Amino acid sequence: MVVSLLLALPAAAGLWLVTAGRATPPRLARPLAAASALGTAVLAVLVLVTGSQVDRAWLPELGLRWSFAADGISAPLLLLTAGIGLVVTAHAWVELPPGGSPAGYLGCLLLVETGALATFTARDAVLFLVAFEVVLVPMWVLVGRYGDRRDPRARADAAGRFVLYTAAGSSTLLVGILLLVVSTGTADLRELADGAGAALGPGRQLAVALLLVLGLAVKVPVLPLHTWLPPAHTTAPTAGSVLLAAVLLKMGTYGLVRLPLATVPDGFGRLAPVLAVAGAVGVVWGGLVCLVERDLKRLVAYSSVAHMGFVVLALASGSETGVQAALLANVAHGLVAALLFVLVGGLKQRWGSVDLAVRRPALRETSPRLGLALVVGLAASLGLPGLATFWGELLALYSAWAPAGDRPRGVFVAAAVLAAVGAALAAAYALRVAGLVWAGDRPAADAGTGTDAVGVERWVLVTLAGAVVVLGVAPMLVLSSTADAVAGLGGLR
Amino acid sequence: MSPWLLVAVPALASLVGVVVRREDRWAGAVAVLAGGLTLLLAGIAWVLEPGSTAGHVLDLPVGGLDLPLATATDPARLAVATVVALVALAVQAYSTWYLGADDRYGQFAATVSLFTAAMLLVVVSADLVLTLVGWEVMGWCSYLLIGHWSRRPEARRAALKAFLVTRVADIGFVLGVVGFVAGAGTSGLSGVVGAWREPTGCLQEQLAAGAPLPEALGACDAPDGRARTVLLVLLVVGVLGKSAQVPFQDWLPDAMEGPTPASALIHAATMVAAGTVVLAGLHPLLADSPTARWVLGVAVSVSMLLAAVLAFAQSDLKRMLAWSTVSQVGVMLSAVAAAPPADGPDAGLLHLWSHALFKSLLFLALGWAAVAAGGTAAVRMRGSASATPVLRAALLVGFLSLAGVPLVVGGVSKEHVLAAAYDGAVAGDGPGVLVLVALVLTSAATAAYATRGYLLLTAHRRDRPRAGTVTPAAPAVLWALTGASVLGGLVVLTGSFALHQVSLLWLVLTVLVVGVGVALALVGGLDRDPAEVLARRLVPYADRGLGVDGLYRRVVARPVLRLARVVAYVDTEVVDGYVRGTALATRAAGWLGSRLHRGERSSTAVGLVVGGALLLGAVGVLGWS
Amino acid sequence: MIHLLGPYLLAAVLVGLGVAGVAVRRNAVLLLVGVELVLSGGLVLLVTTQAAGADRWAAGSVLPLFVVTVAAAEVVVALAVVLAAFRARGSIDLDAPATAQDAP
Amino acid sequence: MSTVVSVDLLVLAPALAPVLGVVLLLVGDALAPGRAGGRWALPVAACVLVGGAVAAVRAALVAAEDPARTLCLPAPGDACLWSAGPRASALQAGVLLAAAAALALVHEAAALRRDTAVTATLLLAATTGGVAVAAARDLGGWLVALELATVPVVALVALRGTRPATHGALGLLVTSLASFALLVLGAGLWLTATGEPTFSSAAAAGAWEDPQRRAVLALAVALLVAGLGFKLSLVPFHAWTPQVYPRADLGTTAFLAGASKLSATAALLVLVSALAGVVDGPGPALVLGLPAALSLLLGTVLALRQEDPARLLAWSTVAQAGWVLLPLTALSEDGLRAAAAYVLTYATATLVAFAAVSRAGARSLEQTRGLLRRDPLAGGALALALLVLAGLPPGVVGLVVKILAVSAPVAAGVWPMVAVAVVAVVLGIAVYLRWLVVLPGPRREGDARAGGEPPRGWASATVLVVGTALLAVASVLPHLLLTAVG
Repeated sequence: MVVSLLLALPAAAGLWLVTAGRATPPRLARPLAAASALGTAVLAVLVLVTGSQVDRAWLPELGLRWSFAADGISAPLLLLTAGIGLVVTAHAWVELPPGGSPAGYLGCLLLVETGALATFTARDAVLFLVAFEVVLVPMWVLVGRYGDRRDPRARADAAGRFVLYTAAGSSTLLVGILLLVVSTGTADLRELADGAGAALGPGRQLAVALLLVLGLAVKVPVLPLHTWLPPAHTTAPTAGSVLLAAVLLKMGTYGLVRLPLATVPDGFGRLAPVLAVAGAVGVVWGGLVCLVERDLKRLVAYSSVAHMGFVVLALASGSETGVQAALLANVAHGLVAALLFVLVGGLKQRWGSVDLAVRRPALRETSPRLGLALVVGLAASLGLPGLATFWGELLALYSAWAPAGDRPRGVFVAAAVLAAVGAALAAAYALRVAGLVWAGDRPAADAGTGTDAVGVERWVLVTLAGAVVVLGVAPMLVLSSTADAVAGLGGLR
Repeated sequence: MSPWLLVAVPALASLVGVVVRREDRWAGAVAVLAGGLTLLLAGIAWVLEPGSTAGHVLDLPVGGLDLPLATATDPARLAVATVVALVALAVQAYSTWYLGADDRYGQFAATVSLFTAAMLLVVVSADLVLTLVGWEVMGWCSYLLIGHWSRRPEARRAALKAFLVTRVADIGFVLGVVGFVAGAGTSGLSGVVGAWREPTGCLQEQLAAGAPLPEALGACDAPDGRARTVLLVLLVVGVLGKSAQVPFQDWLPDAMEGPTPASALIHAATMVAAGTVVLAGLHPLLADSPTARWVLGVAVSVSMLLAAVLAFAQSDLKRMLAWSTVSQVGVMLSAVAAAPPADGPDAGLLHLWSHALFKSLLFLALGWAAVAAGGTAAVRMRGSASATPVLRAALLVGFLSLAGVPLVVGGVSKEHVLAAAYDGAVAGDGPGVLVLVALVLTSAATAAYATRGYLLLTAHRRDRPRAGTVTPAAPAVLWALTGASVLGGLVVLTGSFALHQVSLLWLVLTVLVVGVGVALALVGGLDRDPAEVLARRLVPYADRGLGVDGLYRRVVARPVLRLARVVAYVDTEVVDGYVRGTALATRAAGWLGSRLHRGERSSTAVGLVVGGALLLGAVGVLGWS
Repeated sequence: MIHLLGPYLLAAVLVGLGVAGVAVRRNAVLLLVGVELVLSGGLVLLVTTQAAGADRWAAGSVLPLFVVTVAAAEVVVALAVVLAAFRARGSIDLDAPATAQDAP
Repeated sequence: MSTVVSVDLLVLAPALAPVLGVVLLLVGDALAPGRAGGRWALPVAACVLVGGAVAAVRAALVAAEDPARTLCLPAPGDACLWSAGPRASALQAGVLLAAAAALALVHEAAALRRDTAVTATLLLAATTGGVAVAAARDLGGWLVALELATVPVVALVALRGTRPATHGALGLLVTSLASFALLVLGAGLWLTATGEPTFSSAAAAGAWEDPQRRAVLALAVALLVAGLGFKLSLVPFHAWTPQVYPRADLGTTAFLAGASKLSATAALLVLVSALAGVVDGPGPALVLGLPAALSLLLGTVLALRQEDPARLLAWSTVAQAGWVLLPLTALSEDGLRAAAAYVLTYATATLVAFAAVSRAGARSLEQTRGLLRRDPLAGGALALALLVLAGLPPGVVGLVVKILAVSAPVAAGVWPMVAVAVVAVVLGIAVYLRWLVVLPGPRREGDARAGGEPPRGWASATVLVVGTALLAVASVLPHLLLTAVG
C-alpha cells in the first residue's frame, strides 16, 4: 500500500504539473513540487520501515505482475533517489531554466523520480523494464527543452542522442529479459534470483547475460557505450544533470545486480572478464579525457564514466565483496556527482560558461562557500578517505584483486592495476580543476567578489557535502543495509 | 582509553575549525586546545597503558573480507604518537603568531588539526586499510597546506606537484595494501603478517612448470612468496613517494612554498616520516624479503647521500632543511631496510622520534629568522638569528642534533641506526653494507651542512638585525622544543623502543665522522659560506634539484597529457564515430529511399507488387522445401 | 494424373502472360487486361483443382463464380476511376504527373 | 441430409449492421436525393457503426469460452463459414469503431462536399467487408469480404475528384487489382495444395506433411501474404501508401489507416492461424519475416524524412505494419494475440493522430508547433498517440504491445527478426520524437492560426477524447486489451 503511494504521489503530481497544471505560476508550482518530493521521501522511509509491498496480476498473459517492494539492495538507492528528488525540486528556487513552463519542468523532474523509484522497487523483470523506460521521455524533455539555451542544435542532438542511445540499450535489455522469461517461465525477480539460471543451458545463459549486460551497459555507461553521456550532461539543466548522474546511471548498475548477476550468474561470469576490462579501461579513459577537457560540465560527466568504471569492475568480480563495493560506490557516486553538478550549474549560472580555458579569479576568494563545496566534491572525486567514494573504490580494487573463484584471476589483477592507475589520474584531473577554479589563475584584485551561495543553494550544497562526508565516515550505513540481500543473491561465491 | 580518542580529538577539532574558520581567535583556541588535549591523551596513554590491541569498532559487512579496523598501542607507537602530538601542538601554537595576520588562518589551523589526526591514525593503526586512510588524508592535507598561499603561482604548482608525485607513488601503496589484504582475507596487521609470514612457493612452481603468468595467478590465491616480494616492493614504492626518496624526491624542496609551520609539520613528524611507521609495522615480512630490502636500501642510500650533498649546496636555507629532511628520512628508512629480523625496526622509529623534535625546532626557528630577515635565501638570512638568544640556542641545539652529535637527541638515535645497519651488514643477506657506508658518508655531509647552516644564521653582522615582533607563543614553543631536543634522547631509557645496547665504539665513531664533517665545513674559515668555498659550481644545479623536475615533466607529465589528447580525440572522433555513423547511415538510407520513391509512379507500385510477389513466392517455395 | 497437365499449363501460361502484361504496360486499361489474365489463370487453376479431386463443397467450381462477380464489380470501379483520371489529367498513362505543376 | 444452412442473425449482427446502414442510406438518398446536402447520412451511418460495434463487443464477451459460429453447413464436414472468437470479435469492434472515427473526420470536412451520402455508403460497404473477413473461415467468404473491404475505398479516394486524388486513386486501384489477382491465385493454390476450401489447421497440416504439396502450399501462402501485404502496406507492396495518404481527404485516409489495416490484419490472422502450430522452421518465418523486416526498416527510415504529417503517418503505417507482422513470424498462438493487440493499439493511436492533424489543419510538422498551447486537447492527444506509437511511457500500452510483439519471436527463436525489431524500436522513437518535439513549442509570431482560434468540431473532439481515453485506460490496465484479444 505504502509502496503504491510512493509511486503514485510523484507520478500524480508530476503528471498534473506537465498537463493540466502546466500554467501554474512558479510561486505555487515550486512549493507543490517540493512538497511532493518531501512526501515521497517520507513515504520512501515508511516503505523501508514497514517493508510494504504490493503484488497483483497486471498482465497475466505475459506473466507480468504489478509487484513492487524494497529490499536491502534497493533501500539505499530508494533513499538516494528520494533525497535527490528533494534536492532537485529545492534547486528550482535557485534556477528555473527557461525554455518552457516552470511547472512542466518541475513535473518532468518528478516524473523522472517516479520512474527511478519504480525501477528500484520493481520485483518483476518486465515491469522493471517498463519502469526503466518511464524516465526516458521526461528526461528527454528536460534536456531538449530546458537545456542549455545557447545552441539549439546541440540541445536537440544531445537530447536525441540520449533518448535513442538509451532506447537502443533498453531494447536490447528487453530482448534479454524476454529470453530469460521465456526460458525460465517466470518474470518474478526473486524467483529468478533463487533459480540462479539453473534452468538454462550454458549457451542460453551466455546469450541472456550478453543481451542483459549490453542493454544495461548503455545506461551505466560502460566504455565504449558512453558517448551519449557527456553531451547530455553538458546540455541538461543543473537539476537534469543531477538526476542523470545521481539516479539514472544507478538504474544501470542496479539492473546489472538484479538481472544478469543474480539471474544468470554463469553466463555473467563468462562475460565478466570483458566487463572488468571495460570498467578498468573506463576508469583510465575517463581520467585521461578529464585531463584535457575544457568544459567543466563535460569533465564532470567524463569523471562519471571513470567512477562507474569502478562500479562495473567490482560487479564483474562476482564476489560478495565486489557487489557490496559496487552498491556502495554507486550511492557514493550519486552523491558526489550531484554535489559537483549543483556546483558547476551554479558556476555556469554565474559565469555564463564553465570553460576552463578562461582565466578566472580563485573561487576560494570570491565565493568561499562554493569553494569549500568544490573542494569537498573534488576530494571525493579523487577518492579521498573519509569521503563517500573511497570505500567503494578501494573495495572495488580489492574485489578485482580477489575475484570469485571462477573468474580468470590474471585478467582481473591486470584490471585492478589499471584501475589503480586510473585512481591516480583522478587525482590529476581533480587537482587540475582545483588549481584552475578553486585556487584560480587570475589575481583576485581585478575581479571583485562573486556572489556566494546563499539560501536554498547553500543548504543544498551543505546537505550534499554533508552526505558525502557522512557516507565516507560511516560506509556501514549502506553496507549493512545491503549485506543480507547481497548474501542472499544465489549467484555469488 | 581508546586510541581512537587520539584520532577523534584533532579530527573533531578540524571539523569545528572549519565551522568557525572566519573567527581567527576561536579557530586558534580550538586548534591549540585540541592539540594540547591530544598531547595530554597521548602522554597518558604512553605512560599508563601501552600494549593493547583493539579491533572491530566499526562493523563493515563486506562479504568475505574481514575489516577489523584494528588499532594497536604498543609503547613505540605511543611514543611516536606523543611526539607527533607534541610537534603538532608546537606548530599550532607557533602558527597563532606566524599566521596571525593571514586571512585564511582558520582554514590553516583546521587543516593542521586534520593532518595531525591522520598521522595519529597511521601511528595507532594496526590495520592496513586504516593506514591507507590516514596515509591518503595526509596527502590531501599536504596539498592544502603547501598550497595555502594559493595566490602565488609557485605555491599552487608546488602543491599540485607534491600531491601528484605522492599519489602516483601511491598506486604502488594501494595495490600493495590491496594485495596483502586479499591474500590474507583480513586487513588487520597481525592477520596480514601472520598469513604472509610463511608463504607458499606456488607461483614459482607454476611458472617453472611453464604456465603463463595469468594462469599461474589464477592457480595460486594463497599467500605466495613471489607475490609477497612484488607486493612489498609496491608498498615500498608508495613509501618512497610519500617520504620523498629517490626517485620521487623532487616534490619536497618545492613544498617549501608552503607556510613554514606547515613545512615543520609535514617534515618533522607527519607525512614524510609516516612511511617509517608503516614499514615498521610490516617489518617481519620485509625483513624476510631480501629483494624488497634491497630496493628500499638502495633507494634510501642514494637518497640520503644525494640529499645531504644537495642540502649542503643550497642557496636557500629553507630548501636546505628540506633536502636535509629527505636525507634524514632516508636515515630512518635505512634502519628499517638494513635491520636484520632480530633487531626489529625500532631504531628507525627512534630516529623518527628525534627527527621530529629537532627538525620542527629547526623549521620553526628558521621561520622566525626568515620573518626577521624578509626571505629565506642564504645571502639574505646571513646573521639574522645572531641577535636573538632564543633563536641562537634553538639553532645550536637543532643543528647539533641534526649533525648527530652524541648525547643530544639526534646523536642518540643516529648511533642506534648505525648499530642496526652494522648488524644488518654482519647478518649479510640485506643491503646492510651499502646502507652502512651511505650512513657514514651521510653523517659527515650532514655535519658539514649543519655547520654551514648554523654559521650562516648566527654570523656576526655589523647592523644589528631586527628580531621581529613576536607574540610570546613563538619563543615559548622554541624553548620547549629546544629542551625536548636536548633531553629527548632519554627516551631510550624508558624502554619504549626495543633497542639493542650500543657500544661505546659507535659513540667514538660518530664523533669522528661528525668531526670530519665539521672540519670540512670550516675549511674556508668561520666567516665564509662553506658552500661558496667547497661547492660553488654545484650550487646552481643543487638549487634546481639536479633538474629532476624537468625529467618528471618529460617522462611522465607530457606523455600522459599527450596520451590524454589522443584519447580525447579518439573518444569524440572514433568511439563516437560509430554513433554518428549510424545516424549518418540512417539519413543516407532515408535519402536513398526517398530517391527511390520520388517518382511515385503507379506503374512502379504495381511492378513492386508483382516483383515482391514473385520474390516472396520464390522464397516460400525454396524455403519450405 | 497426366491428363490434367494441360489445364495446369494453361493456368501457368495465363498467369505468366498476365504478369508480363502488368509488368510492362503503363496504360491503365491494358494493365487491367493483364490483371484479368492473371485472374483467369487463377480461375482455371481452381476449376482444374476441382476436376482433379473434388473437395467437400465443390469450392473449385463455386469460387470462380464469386471471383468473376467480384472482378466485374472491380472493373466497374476501375473504369470509373480511369475515366475520372482521364478527365482530370487528359491521360490514362499511369505515370502521368500527379499535379499540374509536376507536368513538364 | 438437410441442405439448410443455419443462420444466427445475432452472431452476424456486426456485419449486418453496416449492411443495414447501406440499405438505409441508399433508400434514403433515393427518396430524398441531396437533402440537406446529404448530411443526415453521417449520423445514421455512425449509429449503425456504433450499433455494430456494440454487437461485436457482445459477441466478444459471449465468445470468451467458445467462438460464436454461424452459417454452419450440414455434413459432411460440419464446418461453419462464420466463426468469431473473442479475437475476431475484438477486431470487428475495432473495424467498426475505426470506421466511425473515419466517418467523424469525414463529417468534419463535410461542409466542402455534396456527396456525403455516397461517401457514407461506400464507407459502410467497406466496413462490412472488413468485419466479415475477420470471421470468415472459408476461401470464398474470405476473398469476397476482403475485396468488399477494398473496392469501395478506391472509389472513396477517387471521389474527391481533384487531380492528385485521382492520381492516388489510380495507384491504389491498379495495386489493389494486382493484389486481388494474387489473392485469387493464392486461393487457387491453397485449394490445390490442401484440397480444402477453408483456412483450417487440419488442411494446412495435411499439405505440410507431403513435400510436393508443401511447395504448393508455400507458393499459396506467399501469394496470399503478398495480396494482403498490399492492404497492410507492407514493403514491397506499400508504394501506394505515401501516394494516397496525402492526396485523399483526411477521412478516407483515416479509414485506410485505421479500419482498413484492422480488417487486413484480421484477414491475415485467419490465414496465419491456420498455419500456426502446424508449420515451423525458417522458411515459413521467412515468408512473413521478409516483408516485415523490410517494412520495419524502410518505413521508419523514410518516415524520418517526412515533413507532411500525412506522409509521415503513411510511412509510419508501413513501419507499423511490419510490427504487426513481426509477432506472426513466430507462427504461434502468442504471436497471433500479439499481432491483434498491436494492430488495435496502432489503429487507435493513428486515428487519434489523424483527428489531431485534422483539427490543427496542419499540412506540415512545423504547423503543429505550439499545438499543445493552442489546442491542448488536440496537442495532448497527439502527444500521447505519438508516444504510444513510439512505445514510450507514458504511452505504456504502446510499450506493452511492443513487448508482446517481440516476445513471440524471442520465444520461437526467430533471432533475425528480433534484431530488426531492436533497430526499428530505436529508429521509430526517432520518428515520433521528431514530431513530438515541435508540439510544445512557443507561440509563433505571424502565424494566423496561432492567435487562440477556438477549437472546432465536436466530431473530431469525440474521436480525440474517446481515442485518448482508450489509450489511457489501456496504458494503465493493458490487461483489458489482452483479454479482449484472447
